[in-house]
Amino acid sequence: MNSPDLPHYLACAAVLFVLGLVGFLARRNLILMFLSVELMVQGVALNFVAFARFRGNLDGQSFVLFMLTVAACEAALALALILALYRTQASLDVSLWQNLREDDLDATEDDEPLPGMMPEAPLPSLPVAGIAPARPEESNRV
Amino acid sequence: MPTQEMLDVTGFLGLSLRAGPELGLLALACLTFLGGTFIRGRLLWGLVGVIGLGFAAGFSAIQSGPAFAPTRDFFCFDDVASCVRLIVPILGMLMLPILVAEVDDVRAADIVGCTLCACAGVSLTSMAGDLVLLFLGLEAVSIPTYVMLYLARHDRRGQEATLKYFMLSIFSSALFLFGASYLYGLTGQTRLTSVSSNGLSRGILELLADPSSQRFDMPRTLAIALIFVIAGLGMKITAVPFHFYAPDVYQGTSPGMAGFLSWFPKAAGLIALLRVLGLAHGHGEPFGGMDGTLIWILAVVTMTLGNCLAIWQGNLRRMLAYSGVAQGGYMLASLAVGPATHQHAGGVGPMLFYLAAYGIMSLGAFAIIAYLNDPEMPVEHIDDLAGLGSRAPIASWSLAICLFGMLGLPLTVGFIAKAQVLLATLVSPMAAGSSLIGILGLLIVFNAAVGAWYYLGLVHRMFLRRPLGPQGKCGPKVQLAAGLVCAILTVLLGIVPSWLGWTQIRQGGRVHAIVPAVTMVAKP
Amino acid sequence: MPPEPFDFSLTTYYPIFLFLGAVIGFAVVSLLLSYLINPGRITTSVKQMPYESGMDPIGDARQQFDVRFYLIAILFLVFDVELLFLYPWAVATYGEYPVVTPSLQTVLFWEGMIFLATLLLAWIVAWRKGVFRWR
Amino acid sequence: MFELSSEVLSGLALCVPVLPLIAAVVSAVLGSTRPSLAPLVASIGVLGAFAASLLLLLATAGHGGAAHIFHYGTWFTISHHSIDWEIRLDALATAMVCMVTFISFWIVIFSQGYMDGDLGSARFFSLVSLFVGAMAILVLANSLVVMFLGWEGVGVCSYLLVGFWFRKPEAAAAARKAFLVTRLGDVALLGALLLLACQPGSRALTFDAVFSAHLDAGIVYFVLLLLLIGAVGKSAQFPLHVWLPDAMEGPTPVSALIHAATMVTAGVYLLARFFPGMTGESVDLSRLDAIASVQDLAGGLGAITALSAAIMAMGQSDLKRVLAYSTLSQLGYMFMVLGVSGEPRGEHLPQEVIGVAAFASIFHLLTHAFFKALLFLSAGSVMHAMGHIIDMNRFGGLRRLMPITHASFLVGALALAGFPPLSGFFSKDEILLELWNGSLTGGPRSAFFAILFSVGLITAGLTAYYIFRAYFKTFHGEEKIPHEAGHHAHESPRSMTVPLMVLAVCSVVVGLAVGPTGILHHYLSHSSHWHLHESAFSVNIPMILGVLAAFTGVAVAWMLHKAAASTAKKRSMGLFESLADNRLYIDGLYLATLVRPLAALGSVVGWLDRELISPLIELGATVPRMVGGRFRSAQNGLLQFYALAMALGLIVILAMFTVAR
Repeated sequence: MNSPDLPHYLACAAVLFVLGLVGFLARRNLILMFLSVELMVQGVALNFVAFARFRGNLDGQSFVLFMLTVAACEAALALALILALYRTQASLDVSLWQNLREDDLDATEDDEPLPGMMPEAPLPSLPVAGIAPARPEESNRV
Repeated sequence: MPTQEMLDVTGFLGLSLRAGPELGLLALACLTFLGGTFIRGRLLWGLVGVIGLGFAAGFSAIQSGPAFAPTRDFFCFDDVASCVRLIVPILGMLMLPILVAEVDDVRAADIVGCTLCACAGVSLTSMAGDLVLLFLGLEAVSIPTYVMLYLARHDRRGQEATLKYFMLSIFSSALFLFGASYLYGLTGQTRLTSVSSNGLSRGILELLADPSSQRFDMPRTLAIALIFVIAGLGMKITAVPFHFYAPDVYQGTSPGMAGFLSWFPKAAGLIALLRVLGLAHGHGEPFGGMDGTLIWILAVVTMTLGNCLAIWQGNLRRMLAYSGVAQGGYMLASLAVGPATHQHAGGVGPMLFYLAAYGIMSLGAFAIIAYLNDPEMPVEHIDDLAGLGSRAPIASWSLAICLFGMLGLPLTVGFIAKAQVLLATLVSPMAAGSSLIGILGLLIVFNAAVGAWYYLGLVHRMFLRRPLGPQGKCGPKVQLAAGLVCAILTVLLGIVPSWLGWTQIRQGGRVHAIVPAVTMVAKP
Repeated sequence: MPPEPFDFSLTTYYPIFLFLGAVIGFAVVSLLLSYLINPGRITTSVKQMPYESGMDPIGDARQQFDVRFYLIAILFLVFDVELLFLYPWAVATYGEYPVVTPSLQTVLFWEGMIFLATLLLAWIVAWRKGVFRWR
Repeated sequence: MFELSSEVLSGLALCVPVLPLIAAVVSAVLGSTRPSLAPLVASIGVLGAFAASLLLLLATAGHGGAAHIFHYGTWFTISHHSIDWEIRLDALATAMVCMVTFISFWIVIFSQGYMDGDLGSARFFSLVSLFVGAMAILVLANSLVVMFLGWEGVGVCSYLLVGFWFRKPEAAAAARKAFLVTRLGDVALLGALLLLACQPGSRALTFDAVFSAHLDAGIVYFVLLLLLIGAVGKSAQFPLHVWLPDAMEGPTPVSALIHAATMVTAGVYLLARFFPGMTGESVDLSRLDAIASVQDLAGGLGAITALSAAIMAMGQSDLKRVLAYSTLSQLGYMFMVLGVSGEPRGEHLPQEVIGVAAFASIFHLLTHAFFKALLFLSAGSVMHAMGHIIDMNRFGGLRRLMPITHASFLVGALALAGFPPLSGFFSKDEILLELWNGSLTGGPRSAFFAILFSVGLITAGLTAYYIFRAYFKTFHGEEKIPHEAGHHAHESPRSMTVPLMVLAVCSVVVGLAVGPTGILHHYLSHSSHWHLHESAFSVNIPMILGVLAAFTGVAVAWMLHKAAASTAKKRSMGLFESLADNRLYIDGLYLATLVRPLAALGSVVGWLDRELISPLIELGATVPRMVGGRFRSAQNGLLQFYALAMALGLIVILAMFTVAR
């Protein structure tokens, strides 16, 4: 019972697949969405390899080879596409792309904006050495 | 694991020759990509593509014949394949001019290459006797499609369309792969014939399950695997609920590209579905042991919702997208009838006929819309077509004929297609669930009536309304020509549908005109 | 065909797990220590600043890469993955125990060459499209 | 008469539908550049079709026997049964197609004058040719599917021609209504076809295959019921009659051609083929019973339509609407006689009885086509002269102004009223005779037939009344011309009067020539499944009663007209008080006996239209819209929502097929 059994591999693959699926549905960053799909595909690859070992033939292995190649092509396309989209929208938020919909529906508003959408406060500049920094009322203790 | 007899030299070369049209198309696509970086020109590359597809069609036509029996090989040269391999290059030849006329000289070669690649992909899918080839064929359709979507239109809307198609396509492709991995695991091979027929021996089951506790329920696992595969393919077929991208993407992309989407991915998905479900051959257990209920449900939901949503649409391409969803539903309905048996011809032949007919009509409609689309004043809303009848009579009549065809009016090829699907559901009841299939026929009739609503509404706008505003200029004549050819084919094949297939003489010397329908009659 | 008995058990990875444990342990311990001996949790904007040895920090700590690197990355990705095919091809055709007959070896050799030629073609396309130009 | 080889016959038969279709295409293409050529092309095409069908008629008149079936190619295949492009040439089809092409030709000629100067007249002629082609396909088809093609084709042409002046909102609305209401019937017809296609015996879907198939009596009943609904829709019988009066918004030649002479009779034609045909070769009582129960329905609906439409026609002031209701009423006549079912009668087999009834309806169909087309064209001629004013209150006394139109309208009116020896007399007599004979058998249905007969008799009287009322109002009395007429107010041009004269001569002659001489009877006895027995023409009771009814109707119309004229005089002169009293008396009678029932019936029919048929059509549109509207909000443009929906769909399917099993 030391070595993992086929069901272990399948379970692991299924976990990967579901993680990827949830990631695809939940993440709003385009790149992370794409990576989630890659995660799903890797889960499938694990399935194939595990089955191939279990079956004792190479069909599954060769399927994985083709799958990885196709995934690489898709990755290349995804990067290129996301780059182009970023140039247009200056953001990777997927919910910005919802202009194509039934014509009398309202746009869906964000419940919470993505981090990075808010402008950050500029950094303070350090005082000259030897002078105690002014400690105004902002000393908020957490 | 390849068998030893396949791995000899002559067999290998023979196989390459048999897959010649597809290999040739792929090679030509490579050359086009390369050549496009040296020489630019829409005319040149468009011609190269059309000629290449013409050769492919000719090659396929020579190859098709009684010598091609169903095999259990990697490549499966059977009737389905020879039918699809003839239709695809022909529709590709109609598609290319529409697409090429939409892009500038710089992108022409790329879009031609991508189209060739996608055509080869659909053909390869139809020949797939193996999950690997099936997957590669599907991806050979998908990946060029992503590129083409971006090439055809890259303003904000085009980008959104590309993003949606891309993301959901790779998502569904992952679903497909998950199912495929389990199919492989259950049968121990990636050959399709074994996947769907009798590869499920008890021995495998015992091996797979833990000896101490039965943790796996084999048919249930198989059902899960098939459902994942169907879901993955459902996105390409635009089966509800996997259809959501379609209206958005059609609306966002250019008309010609929408025409491409309406047929090529859908054809690939449907053909892959009939391959995976083992419907292509009149033997083995259809639907992998499940009855056709799932396909039945998908078909009903798809055609009903597609039609009901199409009624609401104001945007022309959106409306046609939903109409395409509904048409996909009719084809699924045909698949739900099941494979041919010794008694009846089954639903696969009618499905292939419908597929070809829908391709012609849909390409025709989108060709005309592409022709009417003026970049300055795009034809977006259905009211933009008002009063077209007097402004552009040829275009409007071509469009009207294609719409009549999709509606299924007599004397168009759409009527024959719909009649075949309908009669397949009514005449050839399956052993199980025959009443279900009969109900399916009635639902098709009702849906066709709902379809009349929006198709005739469009025709009404074209001929019986005055134009609402200033009218844009018409586009390149080649798109009009493509649309006109499609319209003529729609009528011609409606009168002489036997031209769509090839006439074959079968048992008893009876001549069967509707090829796909008959060739699927079971072989002993 | 019975499966090859792989020596595949987790014991082989035992040193890696040791190493992993050490790394995680160090990280946890140091974070915990700093939390415990932290005198008063006073946060000021200055304290929140990235530490640059007493200098004013310049720019963001997150460095954005030039877009051109991405293009190169894409290109690398595509060509790199093709190696996936070359390795099985080489092993199957010319390995210690080739699985094909000698007559087929020739065919497979030329097939490999076609594959490489296709790659070359893709490379020329990329070159002609100006992907390698650093603009 | 003479022999033609089978090849020649086959070629001629092909010419009948194909020439008009070619003419339609050519005139449509020419229309954009040379609109003046379109009428010429159309008339040549239709004339060619007529010549071909006349040759066919003459060539097949001599020898009877089985129908000729000409094969031109295969259309498509339904599981080993091919649907072929075939023409089935039997006596009935030949006679019918001859009539259709003949009348179409003269109507095309008439239209050249009538549509002169109308924009889009090329479209008009193209559509009329298309209609003739489609009608020929309907009549000649051997396969039911091809017949359905023609059936739909004439429906589409009717839609397009009713809505020909689509800028007029009434015309567009009428076209839509006609299309939608007849669609209900078409769906039923399609259902009948599908039902037949599902039966192994009749899967080939040709007339012969269907008639000789061993069908279950239940199947026979449902098929005929669906066919009846289809025929009711097409032939505008109660309760699907609502579209026909509105369809008068189309150009008058269209009303004459489609909505009087040809298309609306397609339903009668279909039933006249099917009722005798479905009896089969041997006497099968359960099957005959099934047929008879559908026939009862046909007769009942026909009687309701015949009577109610005649009553409606009496109150109309719109000349074309009078004629439209008259068409409904006459079609009701044909349906009524189709209801004569095969109860064994004397030495005659049931098949023979049904055959004779079908013969009577077809005879009336043929003669009606001539005189109703004539009436419509005369009305069109009046309209043309009066500047498209059709309200009879606004013109009158036109008999001197338009002598030819007057004469032809009079001939048409006499024929319609059934005056001997005009054509309507013989055919109406045939119908009344069949109903009379049916009521005399003493079988379980004789009371029903007696009611039908009396309805027929009353309707005959009413018919004579309303058509002569229209005639007197239009052509007699003081000359009155609306100001819209302008310089048009004179007799119509030659191209319009010649067709009137030709049709008038036909209306006089056709009945006399083919009825009492037995020519038509003899000829049609060759059409398959009709089993006509020879009968000689004789004077009989229903004939006398019918003529009496007609005279009464005309006399009442004359008296009322005189009375109306005298009241007008009284108002101006202050004389003839007794006549005025008399008039008031008649008015009261009219009010009590006719206007009140008419209003009641009108409100019932209006209620049916409003509450049943329109909502049905509305429902067909509303439900899909509602379903679509429910699911629309899912299409919100969010990529991840779509993915979520896909995943949820997947999970639901998985649950359905794994957990729930």
